[in-house]
Amino acid sequence: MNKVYTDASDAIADIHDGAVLMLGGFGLCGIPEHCIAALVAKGVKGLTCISNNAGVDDFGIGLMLQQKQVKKMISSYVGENQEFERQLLSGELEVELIPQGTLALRCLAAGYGMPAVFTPAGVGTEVAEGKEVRRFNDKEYLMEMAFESDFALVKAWKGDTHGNLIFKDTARNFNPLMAMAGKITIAEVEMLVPAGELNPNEIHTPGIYVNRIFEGRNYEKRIEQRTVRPRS
Amino acid sequence: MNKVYTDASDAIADIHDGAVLMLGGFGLCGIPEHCIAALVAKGVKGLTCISNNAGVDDFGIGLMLQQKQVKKMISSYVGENQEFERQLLSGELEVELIPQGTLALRCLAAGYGMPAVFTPAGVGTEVAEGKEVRRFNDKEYLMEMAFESDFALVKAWKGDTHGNLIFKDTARNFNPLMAMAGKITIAEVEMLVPAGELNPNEIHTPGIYVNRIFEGRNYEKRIEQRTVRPRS
Amino acid sequence: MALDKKQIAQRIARELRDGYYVNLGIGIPTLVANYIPEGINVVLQSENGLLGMGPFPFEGEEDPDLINAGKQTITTVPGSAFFDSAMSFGMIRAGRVHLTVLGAMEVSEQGDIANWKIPGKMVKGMGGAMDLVASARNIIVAMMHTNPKGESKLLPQCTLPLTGIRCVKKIVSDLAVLDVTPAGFKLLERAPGVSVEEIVSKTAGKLIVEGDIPEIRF
Amino acid sequence: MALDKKQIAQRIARELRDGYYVNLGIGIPTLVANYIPEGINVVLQSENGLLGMGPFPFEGEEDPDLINAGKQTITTVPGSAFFDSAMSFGMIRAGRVHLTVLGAMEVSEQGDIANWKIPGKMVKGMGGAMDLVASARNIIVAMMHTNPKGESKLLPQCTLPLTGIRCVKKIVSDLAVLDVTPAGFKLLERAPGVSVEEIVSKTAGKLIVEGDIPEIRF
Repeated sequence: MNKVYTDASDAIADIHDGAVLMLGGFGLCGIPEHCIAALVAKGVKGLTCISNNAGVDDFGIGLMLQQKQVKKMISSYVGENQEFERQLLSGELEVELIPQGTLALRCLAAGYGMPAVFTPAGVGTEVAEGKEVRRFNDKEYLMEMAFESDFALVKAWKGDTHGNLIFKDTARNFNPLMAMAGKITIAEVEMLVPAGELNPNEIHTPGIYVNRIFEGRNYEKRIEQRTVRPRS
Repeated sequence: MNKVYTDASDAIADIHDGAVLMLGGFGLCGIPEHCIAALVAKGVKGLTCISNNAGVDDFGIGLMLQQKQVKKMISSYVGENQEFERQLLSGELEVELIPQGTLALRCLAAGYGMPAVFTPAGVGTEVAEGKEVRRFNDKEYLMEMAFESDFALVKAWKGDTHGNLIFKDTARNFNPLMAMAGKITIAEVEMLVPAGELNPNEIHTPGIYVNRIFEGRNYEKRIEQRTVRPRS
Repeated sequence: MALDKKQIAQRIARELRDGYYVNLGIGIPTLVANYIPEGINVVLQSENGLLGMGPFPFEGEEDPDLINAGKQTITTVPGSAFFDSAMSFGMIRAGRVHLTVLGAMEVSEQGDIANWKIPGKMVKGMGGAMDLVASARNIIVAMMHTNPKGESKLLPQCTLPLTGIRCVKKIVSDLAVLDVTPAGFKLLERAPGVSVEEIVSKTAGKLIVEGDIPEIRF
Repeated sequence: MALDKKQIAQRIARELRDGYYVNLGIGIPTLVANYIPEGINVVLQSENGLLGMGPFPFEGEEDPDLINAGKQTITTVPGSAFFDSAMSFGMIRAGRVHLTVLGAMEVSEQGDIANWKIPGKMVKGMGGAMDLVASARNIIVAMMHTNPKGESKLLPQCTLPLTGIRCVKKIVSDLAVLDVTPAGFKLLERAPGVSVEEIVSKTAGKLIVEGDIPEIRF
């Protein structure tokens, strides 16, 4: 039952052209940067990427867009990068925009074995088109379907050899949800420790959800919007 | 914005006859024992209790049953106590038995603002009677409704003055779910610390879900099935 | 004189009550955090997974793992908690967040809001806005009363694709404070020196003006 | 000779594969943990919120906060994790638990199972059983082949209120190992010294016997 892989290229070796991927992260925060680099190196094409955002031109999913590896993005907010916009306008790239909470809920549904969920987000808007609308207690909800994906790529702060994961700060975001939702979940971590070293009460993602894990080195963790205040 | 109450009787003072309560715990593990004692002392009647179990004759919800304070139990497994059985057979007590996972999911639904959820548990059984059955991907599911309750009474290991909670081991069980689900959530904790002393990455229930918190003293934490192995 | 962005934020901050959990959108709403009245404690929710958002960090103390929903580096305050995106929108959907403040391109007299898409322009996405407007208990819109062309943004019906329907409760614009009522926009206060007539002329949707309309005082 | 409870557990343990996550019910299923084959690592899930359940504690080391789904005091093994009941049944429902072993009062030839309620007797509840049988990928039932009156528990149709339908994949009884197939119960192995005829006579549901049926060896 060895879940530990040597590195990203080892862990993603069987990701194939046309695969449906989930990628954790919010903006550039908590993204699986080593998995992305390995996917770029591998040159796999025609990917569908479920991810809240699409990176920037030269980091995150933007790197895969540069190599024209992505066929379709399913995201809540995109367009922090030029190449994305170019491909979208030229019709090379398909984009499905969905509300952020709906994105989260569809991951949760997959991870918890719920085929569909109800959310009020998007009622009365174009997001509701083609979806079942249902009224409960005088409020309308859309029925949204659980995601189906081939691989989930997530980034955690610490992990152990059983695949248990702990996230740090807002780098948690979609990562634990996607970890639960992937058919095969690949986790990259800043620190990989032997089973037993993590406090079982502090684990965010139990190892049952994680199929492969590796320790990434030299994380860049780029900051997208560096904002500071003056020292008084 | 003071959420801190001096003790259980203070925290539960406005729980009224006929209220719908959620009580955390699994068996006697992680039950809000101080809140239960205060409810017994207050003598409030006609309660509906949503709780996975119903305690034993002289501990947990069993203490409320002794005082005939409970009108209805909504649980997955009951009957570890004689008085419960007597009241049930005599018709004094109404019991609704629901699958344990459904109990958890209906709490989650309430806590996450989802009016209803789908689960396969109970399809083809008497649990399905009167419920909507729906097929997704060749599998049938029951539609189960979010719980509505007046108060949730939960027990945590540590808490802070903002209402953030950390649970210990399997005493977690339904507690964080019910904490999210209650209209008013009352948390009793073994250790109450000032805001800022808990690691924000280790919090299981964010304080937004907790309306009142108090530190309980001298927890009994009775063991229901003491099982041990011989020292070799 | 019309309010500037800081004054709009300052006026909205008066709607805060002690113990509120508040979600502040990008732009003017973010500034509200700078004007929280004394003696009032509010907890800021950032929908990317934080309760207890603090101010921007001092230079050199930025942490790439700690950002807000606008992707800006931030800090936490004592008593904060991190969680995943499902729980974050779960607490919003369940009505645990008392107040959401966000910007808008258009608001209709029914309380519909449009703030995510302009046909023909690059669409970046709705982010969490559709979830917030569909779920929040109380929504205040912070915006200019008119667009750069001078056209009213308070309309009988929104013309742009909707973000949500029948959800906006109050608007604080550069010219006025208005409630959204079943009968239309109700004028509550006007910016110092701005006449009721000007507000009437710049409000395309149905506007209710009853009695004397006080000026906002700072 | 019919298998005793320990031997039933021992036989079931051979179905374990390296890396399996397993949920063991109360009674005979619990004993399976004592017979995990060498070289095979499995992780035990307890549906009250634990992955990585260990053996009972030594006397004096019981922790009231650490119990299994049978409410017994237990321990954890290195690499364990605690979670709430929603996640616990979530991972079961999502098929992440490879194998569930539980007891039964009756199993039908379609794989229906009844194990929670006897009309006229005090009903204690289904606990997590309905969730487990409706969700688990693979379900093995551990039970006696007949009830105390000598009546078969492997039936054409269950007579007791159902726990779940079309879910049982395999049965290990005191007399035999059987698969539940679309065509009925298929006899795979027999207890040492138990004849095929005896199994046939004690199986009320449709039973498929093809070729030589080997004895279970320990």
